[in-house]
Amino acid sequence: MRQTWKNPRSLFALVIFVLLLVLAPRALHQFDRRHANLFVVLLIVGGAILFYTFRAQRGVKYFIRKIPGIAAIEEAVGRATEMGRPVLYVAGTQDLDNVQTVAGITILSSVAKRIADYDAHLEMPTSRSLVMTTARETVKESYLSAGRPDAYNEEHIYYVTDEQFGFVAYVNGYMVRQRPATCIYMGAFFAESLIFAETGHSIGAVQIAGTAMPQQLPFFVAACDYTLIGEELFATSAYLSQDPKLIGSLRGQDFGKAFAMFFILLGSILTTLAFLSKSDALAQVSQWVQGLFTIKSS
Amino acid sequence: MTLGPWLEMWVGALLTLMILSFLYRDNPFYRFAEHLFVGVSAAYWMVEAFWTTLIPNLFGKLYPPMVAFVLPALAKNPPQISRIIPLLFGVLLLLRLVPRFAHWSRMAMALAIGFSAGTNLVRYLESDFTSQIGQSIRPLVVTQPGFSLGGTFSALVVVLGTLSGLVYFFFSREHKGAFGRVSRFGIYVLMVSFGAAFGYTVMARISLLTGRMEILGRWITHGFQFPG
Amino acid sequence: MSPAGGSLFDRIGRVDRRWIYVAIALAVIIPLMAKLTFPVITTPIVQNIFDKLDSLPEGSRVILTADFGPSTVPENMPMIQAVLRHALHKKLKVYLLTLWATGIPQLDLLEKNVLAADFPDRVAGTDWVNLGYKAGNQGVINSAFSDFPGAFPVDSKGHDVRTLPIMAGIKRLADFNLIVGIGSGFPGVKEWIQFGGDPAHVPVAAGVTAVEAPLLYPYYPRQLLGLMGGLQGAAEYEAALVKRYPEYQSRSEEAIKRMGPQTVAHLVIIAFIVLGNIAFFAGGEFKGRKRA
Amino acid sequence: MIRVTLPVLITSVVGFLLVIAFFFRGFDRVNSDLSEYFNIIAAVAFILGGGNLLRMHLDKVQRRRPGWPYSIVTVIAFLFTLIAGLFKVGNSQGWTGPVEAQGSWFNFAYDAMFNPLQATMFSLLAFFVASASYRAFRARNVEATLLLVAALIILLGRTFVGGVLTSWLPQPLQFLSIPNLSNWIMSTVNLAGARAIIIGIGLGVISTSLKIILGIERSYLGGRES
Repeated sequence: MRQTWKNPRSLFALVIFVLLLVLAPRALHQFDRRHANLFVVLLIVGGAILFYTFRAQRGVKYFIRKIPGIAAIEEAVGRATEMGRPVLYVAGTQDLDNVQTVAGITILSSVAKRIADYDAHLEMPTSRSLVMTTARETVKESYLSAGRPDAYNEEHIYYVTDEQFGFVAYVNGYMVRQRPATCIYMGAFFAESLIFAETGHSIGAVQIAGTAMPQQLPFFVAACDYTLIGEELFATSAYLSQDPKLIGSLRGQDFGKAFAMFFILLGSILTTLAFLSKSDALAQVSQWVQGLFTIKSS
Repeated sequence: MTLGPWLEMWVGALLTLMILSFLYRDNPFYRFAEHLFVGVSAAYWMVEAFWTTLIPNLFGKLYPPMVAFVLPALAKNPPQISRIIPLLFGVLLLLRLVPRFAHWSRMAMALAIGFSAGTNLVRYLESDFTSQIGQSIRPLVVTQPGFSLGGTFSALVVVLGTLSGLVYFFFSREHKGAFGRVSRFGIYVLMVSFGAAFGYTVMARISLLTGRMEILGRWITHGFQFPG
Repeated sequence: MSPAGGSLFDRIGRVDRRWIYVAIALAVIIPLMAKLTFPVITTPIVQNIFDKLDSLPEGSRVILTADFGPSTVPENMPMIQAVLRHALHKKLKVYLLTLWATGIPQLDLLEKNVLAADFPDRVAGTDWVNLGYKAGNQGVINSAFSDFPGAFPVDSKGHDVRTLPIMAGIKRLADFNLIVGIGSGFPGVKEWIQFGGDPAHVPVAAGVTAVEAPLLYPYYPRQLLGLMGGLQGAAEYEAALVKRYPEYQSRSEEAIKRMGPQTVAHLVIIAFIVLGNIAFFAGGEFKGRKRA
Repeated sequence: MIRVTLPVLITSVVGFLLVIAFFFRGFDRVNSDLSEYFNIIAAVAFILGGGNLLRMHLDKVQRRRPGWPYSIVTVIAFLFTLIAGLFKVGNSQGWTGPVEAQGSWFNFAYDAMFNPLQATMFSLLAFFVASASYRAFRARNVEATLLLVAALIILLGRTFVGGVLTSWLPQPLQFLSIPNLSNWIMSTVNLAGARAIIIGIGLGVISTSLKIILGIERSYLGGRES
């Protein structure tokens, strides 16, 4: 019966049940009507995300398109092996509480497997000590599953400093001295993105980057050979890890995007028609659709 | 100029030069300044959090007489016993520093994450999803007051650009055929917005350098007039 | 890697980066010393903020936030100074606060450089108040949303806010007429829209560093009534202010003055991009890459 | 129980209450109290950060790790600023004055050290952006070309020069002038791209938050899942 306790879903059901029991009677007539439209959107979009997540966890397989960057990573690792130079991996400069860092580590686990297969050399400085610990665990497991536990050396995964520019100075120095053949940046980056990308470019390394920090994407896109843009980072980590939780919710998010696209298109066409035809009925319908997505003031 | 500000100006200018020396190459002066920065900034955040949040919002509410020596204005307020809860969670968080009890800090983390998840869920739903859909619904034909070709074209670009950008972020379908072409257009739209972001970032960085150079200029013109 | 020597273009492509650093430093220093300035024209997205402040009736309540630290002072400070001058000129009630611990010294600078210097007749606690800093990022906005005096029990001088005349009648965020967020990242304008403006139905205007600006455009105009982006945005607001109220000309042209070096530096960067690409296409790098 | 179940329970209850507080009237108190708790935990987190930093650097000094003398600099700077701030050393108004009052030691630490150091760190980026522009931004393919052209138009359009360069355009073609083009890019193409990104990331946040509140996603607790 211990299992029941640990099962998040039954635990959650209990929480919801108790809360509803306490809150429902007084809450029903206190529902804030201004937020009724948001509530409906939440039910539809949130419901879809949960639906697909649960289905995936029960073993339903969902398709995820192959992201070109994945092939590029394999190629780049091969190139490093041929040249006999290291592969540099940076999982962003943020801590583990950032989902992008988690995605970076997830991607690392399959990259490390490839590196172990090819017998290439992996170098991974980190800017947070927790990221180092997790990365060591992850890479060790990858080497094990590739059948090369002997090749694993944890000293190549190490913590440098929390301070942004201190870390940048170290990584830059490493790149210029050791000239890695391949540089992979996956995670959350700030201003350092441009410094890494430029230094990597100047030493002629093949560079593959992925981040969901929109402000930093231009530097990666312009200076790297391949860049995973925004959500592609998470999709790649889902694709590579095949974790049903990630794949299911990605599918649910796609539903959300389809929902958004449908109503943007429908609403725009309706308002345009109403505008052109000057018909009152159409105008009312289009206003109603628009009203669904407008925040109502008191 | 009196001694205090004069000293501040000199220390500030020398530290500025130490950081700028990084442009030539990494060197001990830069590393000294960098490590100084790490120490000062960590303590700075800690001190300000203590005096501006913990004292008035935690202790000043939990038991006002306790903070009477710094905030006499609050001393007569009634104590709020419920503040014992955040105090408890705060102590739990600090247990992270004691390896044996480190896992207790998860309770405080859990509260913080629950707060972020609960508020983010509804705020992102409202501002970044629903409202964004609402703002995208616009007539595709623009008159001002006669038919405007430019306005219509812009309205089309916004709606089609947003839609194709969303198509690019679609993962559960192969990007082939018509779908693939739309997604191709989507990536072009994204590239132009990255170009805009790039231009703006360049602007921002230059502005910061200009500000710094002004300060150095003031040091060169005023710093050598010794206080007397 | 192309061999040493090579064509002229190869050599251009491999120039030591330190020469580039020198060029950019000179591009900023020389116009700064020459005090080069250019005229600034206010665009609608900035003019909207000016018009909104200008149209608010006397005594309206305006939250002005300094969510930035020393690193972005050159961009953010001129914005917040111009807005503060404008608000005080229009006799609006101004509530200064910050979600950044490094914003505290910026508020102190505002007290010194704008409030004490230009508006010595205005009374702290009646016409304006400095509510200082609170830790908690978006959590601060969220607690102010339903209990404003609870989130800010004392002002920066340690006065109980419930005794201040300026706080009379303020219970929640919705009691304000305008939020002007001046920020440079997280927490900042986006959080003021999400946690403040949208749920409380208070209009939000913003001034942000240029890095932040492009991503805030989707909130304009419904969720964000106007946006000052970077130094240029600040200069545009200053231009609008000086045009309507010429008495501030000598005090409020900080950003306009910095746009001189800014313009020259932009041209130098553009030249770099163009030159770099010429070297790329004409030199060996492009051909070398194609082979790979 | 303590390691997994209790934290997941706290997270779920807190998250759930805040969602309820948004959709139903009469939960203002819950909303503001929980926010206050969060703010206080955030403030304590700064103390935790300082503690971690001190421990790490002291450890580095003790074990004579490479670069340990610099760690001494960090420790001294940290302790100086901390003591100056917590005891309001040199504060002319005594305990009741603001900690950063003019003339206090803490104010010196900010004005002379923190302020110039942080500002200069960021101004370094101007140099890096210049060298990256020169050496890394190549029109390698259609995507990179679009990015570069948009960037060039914005860079020119946001200054006075852009207007001068295209002032020769006749009135009917003035919409092609560089400042107009740059404003147009910002408010149409950039808007569309940014909106697609915002909606996408928004959905990601919604889905992660939902999974956290429901206890499905627990990787924030660190380590492997049971």
